[in-house]
Amino acid sequence: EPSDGASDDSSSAPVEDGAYVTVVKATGIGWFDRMEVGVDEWAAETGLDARQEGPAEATNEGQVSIIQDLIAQKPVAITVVPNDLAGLESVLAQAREAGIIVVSHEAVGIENVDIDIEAFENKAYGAQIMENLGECTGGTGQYVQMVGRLTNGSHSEWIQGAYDLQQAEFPDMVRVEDPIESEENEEVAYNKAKEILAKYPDIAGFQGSAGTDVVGIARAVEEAGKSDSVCVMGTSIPSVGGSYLESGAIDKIFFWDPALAGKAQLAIARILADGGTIEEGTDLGIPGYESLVKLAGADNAFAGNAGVAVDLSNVADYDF
Amino acid sequence: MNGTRGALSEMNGRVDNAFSAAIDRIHVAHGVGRMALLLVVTFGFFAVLRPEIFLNSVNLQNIGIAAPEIGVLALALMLAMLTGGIDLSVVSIANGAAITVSSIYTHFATTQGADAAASMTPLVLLAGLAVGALLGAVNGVLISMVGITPILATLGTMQVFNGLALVWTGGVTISGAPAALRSLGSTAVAGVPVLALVLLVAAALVAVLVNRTPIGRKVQLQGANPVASTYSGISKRATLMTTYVTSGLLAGVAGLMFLARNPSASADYGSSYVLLVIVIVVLGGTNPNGGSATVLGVLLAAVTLQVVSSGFTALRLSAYEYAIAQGVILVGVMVLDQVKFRRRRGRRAMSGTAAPEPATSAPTH
Amino acid sequence: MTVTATPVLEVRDIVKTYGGVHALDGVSLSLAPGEVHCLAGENGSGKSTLIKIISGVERADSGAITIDGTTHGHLTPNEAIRSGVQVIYQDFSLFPNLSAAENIAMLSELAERRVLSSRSRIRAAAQRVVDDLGLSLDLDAEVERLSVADRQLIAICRALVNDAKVLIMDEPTTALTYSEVQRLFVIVRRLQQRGVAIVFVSHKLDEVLAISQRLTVLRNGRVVESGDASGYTRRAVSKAMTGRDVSETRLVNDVAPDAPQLLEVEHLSRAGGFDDVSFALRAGEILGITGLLGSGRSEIAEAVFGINPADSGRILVQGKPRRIASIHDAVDAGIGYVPEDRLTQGLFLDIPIAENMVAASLDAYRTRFGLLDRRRIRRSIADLFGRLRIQAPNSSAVVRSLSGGNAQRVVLAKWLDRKPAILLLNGPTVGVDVGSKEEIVTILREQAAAGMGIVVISDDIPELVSCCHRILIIHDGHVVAELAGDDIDADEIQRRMAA
Amino acid sequence: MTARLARLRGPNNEGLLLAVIVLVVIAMSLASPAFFTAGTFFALVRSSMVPLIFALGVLLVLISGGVDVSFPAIAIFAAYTTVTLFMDGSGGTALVIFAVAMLIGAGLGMLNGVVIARFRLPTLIVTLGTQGIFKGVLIAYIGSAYISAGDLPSAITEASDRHLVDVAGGGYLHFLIVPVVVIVLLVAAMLKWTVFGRSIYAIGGDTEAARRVGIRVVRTQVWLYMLVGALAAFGGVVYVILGKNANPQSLVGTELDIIAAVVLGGASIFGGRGSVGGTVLGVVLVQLINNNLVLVGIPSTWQRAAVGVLLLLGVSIQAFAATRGRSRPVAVQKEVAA
Ligand SMILES: Nc1ncnc2c1ncn2[C@@H]1O[C@H](COP(=O)(O)OP(=O)(O)OP(=O)(O)O)[C@@H](O)[C@H]1O
Ligand SMILES: Nc1ncnc2c1ncn2[C@@H]1O[C@H](COP(=O)(O)OP(=O)(O)OP(=O)(O)O)[C@@H](O)[C@H]1O
Ligand SMILES: [Mg+2]
Ligand SMILES: [Mg+2]
Repeated sequence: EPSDGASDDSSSAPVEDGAYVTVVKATGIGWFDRMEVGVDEWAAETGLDARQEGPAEATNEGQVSIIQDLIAQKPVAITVVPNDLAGLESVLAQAREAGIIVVSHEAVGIENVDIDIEAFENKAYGAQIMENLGECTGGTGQYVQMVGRLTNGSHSEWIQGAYDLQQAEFPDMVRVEDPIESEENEEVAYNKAKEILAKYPDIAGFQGSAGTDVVGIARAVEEAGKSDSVCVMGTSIPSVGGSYLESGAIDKIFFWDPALAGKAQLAIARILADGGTIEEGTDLGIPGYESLVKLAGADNAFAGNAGVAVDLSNVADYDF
Repeated sequence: MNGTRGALSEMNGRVDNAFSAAIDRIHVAHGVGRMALLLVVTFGFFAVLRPEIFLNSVNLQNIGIAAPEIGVLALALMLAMLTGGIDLSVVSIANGAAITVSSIYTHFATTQGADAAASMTPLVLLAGLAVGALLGAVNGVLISMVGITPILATLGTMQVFNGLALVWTGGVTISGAPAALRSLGSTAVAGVPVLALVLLVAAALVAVLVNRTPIGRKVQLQGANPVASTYSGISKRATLMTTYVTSGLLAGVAGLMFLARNPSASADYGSSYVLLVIVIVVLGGTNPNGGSATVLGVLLAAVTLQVVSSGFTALRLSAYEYAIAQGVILVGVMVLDQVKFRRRRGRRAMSGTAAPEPATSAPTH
Repeated sequence: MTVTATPVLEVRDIVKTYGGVHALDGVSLSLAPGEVHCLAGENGSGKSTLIKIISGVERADSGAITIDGTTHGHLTPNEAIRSGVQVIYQDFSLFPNLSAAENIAMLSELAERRVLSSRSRIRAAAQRVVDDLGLSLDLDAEVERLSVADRQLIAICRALVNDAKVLIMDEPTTALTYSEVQRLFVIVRRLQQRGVAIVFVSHKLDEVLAISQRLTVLRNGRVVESGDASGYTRRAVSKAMTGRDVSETRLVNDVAPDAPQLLEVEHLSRAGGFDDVSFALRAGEILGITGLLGSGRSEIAEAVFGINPADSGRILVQGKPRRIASIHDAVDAGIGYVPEDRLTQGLFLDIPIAENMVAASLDAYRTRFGLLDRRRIRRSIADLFGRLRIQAPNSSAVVRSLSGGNAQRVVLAKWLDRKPAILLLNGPTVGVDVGSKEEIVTILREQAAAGMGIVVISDDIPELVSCCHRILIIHDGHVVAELAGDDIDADEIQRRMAA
Repeated sequence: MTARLARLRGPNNEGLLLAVIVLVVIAMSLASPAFFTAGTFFALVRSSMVPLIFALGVLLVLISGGVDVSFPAIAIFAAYTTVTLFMDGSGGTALVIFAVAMLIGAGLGMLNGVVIARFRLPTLIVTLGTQGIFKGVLIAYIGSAYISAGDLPSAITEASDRHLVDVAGGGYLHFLIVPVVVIVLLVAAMLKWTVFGRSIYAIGGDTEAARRVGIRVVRTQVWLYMLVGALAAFGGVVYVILGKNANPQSLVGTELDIIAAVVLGGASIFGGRGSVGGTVLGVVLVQLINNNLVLVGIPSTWQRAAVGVLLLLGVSIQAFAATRGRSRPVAVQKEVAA
């Protein structure tokens, strides 16, 4: 590796200002607003300077430039939820060279981080969704999977996990289309769901990945008067999918609390900052992250058990 | 009321004298002066507020690393705007080039091994640039031969190129780039990042092309008044093709810069650059109706926005506050500028009725 | 006419500066009802500027305008129109994207402060004026698709659509030929009877003297003379305008008998344009082509220059048959063309004079390294700038700020710098003042003497007479006569054209 | 003969566009039996409603000689702000909500208009700036929370479920189609039969000439942009009603597609030309393409490319026709120098 201009004169870098910064995919989105709640709580609890930042649109270049700027501020740690794993490697490497601790989330397989923390193992999570979807459809019928973006890593892992499970346990179910892209846009999800309903009148199930997918799908299903015959499940949060759980158009939503995930990242960063280490079984003292499991394949990835499944019965317990 | 208007117009008259005189002396588009000023002001502003962060060499270098790719894209768009057109596909083309290089390289690396691949580096990079030029040529054909309005043609190709990239990569971000390229992204000569030097070289070449070569001048004339340039024997086809191929080539260079900064390529990188680059080019003093543009102005604009962006992070302001600032700067600069040149403008508004768009009087878009 | 009657329009001490230029420098003028008042002056003397100030389009730096007793420091276009001022602008100021009818009637619709606009009403209003003028115009055609002449007629119609107290005509006849002008004059006289005061600007001095009662001459933004028109002759007016004697006498230096054929046009035809046109042009020769509006004279030039290639026939340049399918081909073949529509087709208005001058010859300045040889460019610009006596602060001023005559010289310069073997000029002195006209004609003579072949398409007969070796007369698409030597005579041409 | 063809093609190639649409429909019907159904038709109508309203705004600006990219920002700003105002169940009938939103929209539009007209700035640039400002202010200072069906003002959720026609199998015609159609007709009428409408064409044709015939350019433009702002806001509320949610992140980013649809509809980005009829067709074509790719079985990875290709095809046909029609410069030159 040729000498990095940045590190040459890191001597002139400012004394660290003790900050912990969480860089999210994008600001102004319900999901990450919730994560910010966690970040702020954590700051309050620990009395440390923690804050959240993110680009206006969920783009790789946006995150790169923020992290690049942060390096100059030399915070203690940067925790990041990448839009594009590979796309962040270089800048994260620079951050670590500059002596900044880097923790990531939703980024299994990313290299230049100290620790990657997952709410759960992605494939298992996808499988869990398919378990429920299979039950709901009675293990038979056509179904379709939707992703926010075809370029979204975790989304593809979820649907892959789900698909594998379906192949293994619900041989009578058929995925009638390749995963469909909703462009993270509810209106698009709605229109594509409508097309599916027209093309496959006796479709039995939908799996959504982006938080708004299931909502768009649910609207289409509801309008088609098929709320009962079609099972709609996938990732979303109560504040977004709730009303359709009540109407019955959505059967079950799956998620993990972004606030807790935010806290978990920071907690790990702090442990590392204090010279500690993360191993199998580490307890972060955060619900769902009491006993971390090391993920196979990657040497820096750990998962909690923070996945939640919510249906009509328990939707009331969540206020986000 | 008439009185006030009279007085006002008199004052305006005097202001006008001063200005038009100045303008006649340096008829360089006024993008340069105002941008230089704005750059100094913003820089000073942040330097005073958060010196320890902002003036920190790391931060300054970051600006020098982040600005170039945007700068080169801006140059690409500037050329299109110079002809009175626009090129919305620059980012897609850049990604196309990046993906080409990355895939070819990784292919060799896996088949012939890393060393063989490394030795192929020059060819691989050329392939990337070639793809850039080729995609640019597609725009050129659609615009100059099929006769589609640039905004539509490039909006379409933007989607097509992006879509094809998606098909090619299957949506996953592909990793891997020639080591030589990667090292470029992280080396600095005398504290100046190599990428910044690349931008400067590209800018210089574009400046020469536009101002010092016959075809460059023709491109300008084409933008200033298409009818008159046809009547002067200037071939519309030649100028437009040159413009969009060059623009594609520059986009290709930007694509290589993407890779240099980070050895991975995806169909979706830089989607937020499309509008940003338009803002930069116009701030840089390019006339959206074509006919005039200054490379230096565009460079300054690119750097200025980068300064503001990292300044805002230094001040811990949000991305949306930056978006607001960007809008305010754009509108503010245009308005100030217009207040100064108002009277001249008013006058300029006497021209041939039949004049085609770029030549018509008061520009309203 | 009663000059003593209370003036309907009075302007006092109008000053207007553009940048350094004093466009108007304390101009005063008064206009009595029912008089035709002619504004004369060289290009750039300030006529149009004065008019724009009266019509509220531009603001005077100082001075006052009194219309019907009410004095305004500054008018908006609205106020001017409402107080009865109607203008035919030199640049027409029409809407290229609207129908002729709407262009004509829009003004009255606005003046009547209407909310709804009715096609039929507009059509009717427009038709009325057109019939009044005895014109045949396609009222539904988009103006963009009409000829310059038609546009000028529409501009005239628009000014007549709602009855004005003051009618200002800024070079209303530049694109018109004899017959249309005569018809316009009939209208003008009729309006005069109705007591409308008329300001008439034209560089065609015969017209000026024929129609006006009073005459005011501007020079460099100042009134140099004002008086009863009957007291003036062509000579006197041009002298007043230019401050010198302007000769319009026929002067042609004879062509060497062995001069090579530069251009041979054989049996050229284009459907709807012209039919079986043949002529030849020798080095050093100036060939005039004239004819009535729509006779097809411009179309012939356009075919030769590749704008609208001919359907059949041959074009030989310097003896070699050339396929001219586009302007590019024509220019390559060594043909230059000074178009009729200067502003749109000839000039890059917002670009410096210097860059306009080399626009057609950039490739000639390529150095070994493919770059432009800027020293050589600067030299040729300086040379042309001087040779064509272009009046402008310097060669980096934008063309838009030039007056008609000087703008036309820039177009000429553009082609002279390219040094084509053949130069076609379509209405080269349209809207150009007598002084400049003489100088431009002189330049053409010089070029011819230097061996260039020149074709002048024009309906300014005195001009043709003064410089052409031969004159072709076109009548609906055919060459009906070719005059040469002593047969060339204004009245003769007049007669043949009408025939 | 050619004259008749020209008439068929329409002043802005509307006829041609119609032909293209018919072709696409035929192609899609062949590709998928499920395509040619009432359901698809109603879905098309529904998905065209919001883009159509936006397109009208874009059309007006294009005709006046500008290019507006701020309308989605205005739309979501106005709609979202209004929703938050009426969220706490504090009354607010659908009418009131529309009115308030359109007032806000007009306000933002006025901002655009004043800057553009008084200072004579290029619309594209000004709106590029204001767009960032509007969206920034909305999310930084007004709210970024996703408001789901449950929390929307009751007036809106009720409106969401009001259909004119319901067909078995899920097709339906939303009642908002009525006001949408009315607005389309009103705008068409305004452009054709009001002096204001004609003034917009005039300004787009030649601004200076417009001043000279006494059009109050500044005033007209300010009114125009207020109108466009109000239209955008209306579209925003319709979007919220149809989508049954208010998401400040939505809409922004769709501007280029809408502009493309309008230009496809024959409007000239150089100003002075464009028709409501063409715009409707343009929007329909784009929606037709966007919303039936899955149905006709285009693999999802290919869909982005497909949209682009079809757009280019549509425009190419337009361009070819145009080269034989008016917009061909040489043709113009010929006339000019006749
Ligand atoms: N040629 C010009 N030069 C400089 N400024 C001009 C010119 N024309 C118009 N303006 C400015 O733009 C404003 C708009 O003029 P215009 O008459 O076109 O619109 P308007 O609505 O009639 O204006 P108002 O409402 O003040 O009468 C004018 O008031 C003036 O301030
Ligand atoms: N928009 C402008 N900017 C700068 N200077 C101008 C402008 N318009 C006119 N001028 C200058 O004002 C002077 C008067 O111009 P004007 O058009 O009134 O002359 P004119 O008498 O109408 O000439 P012509 O007979 O060619 O029409 C000229 O010197 C011209 O260069
Ligand atoms: Mg004049
Ligand atoms: Mg006014």
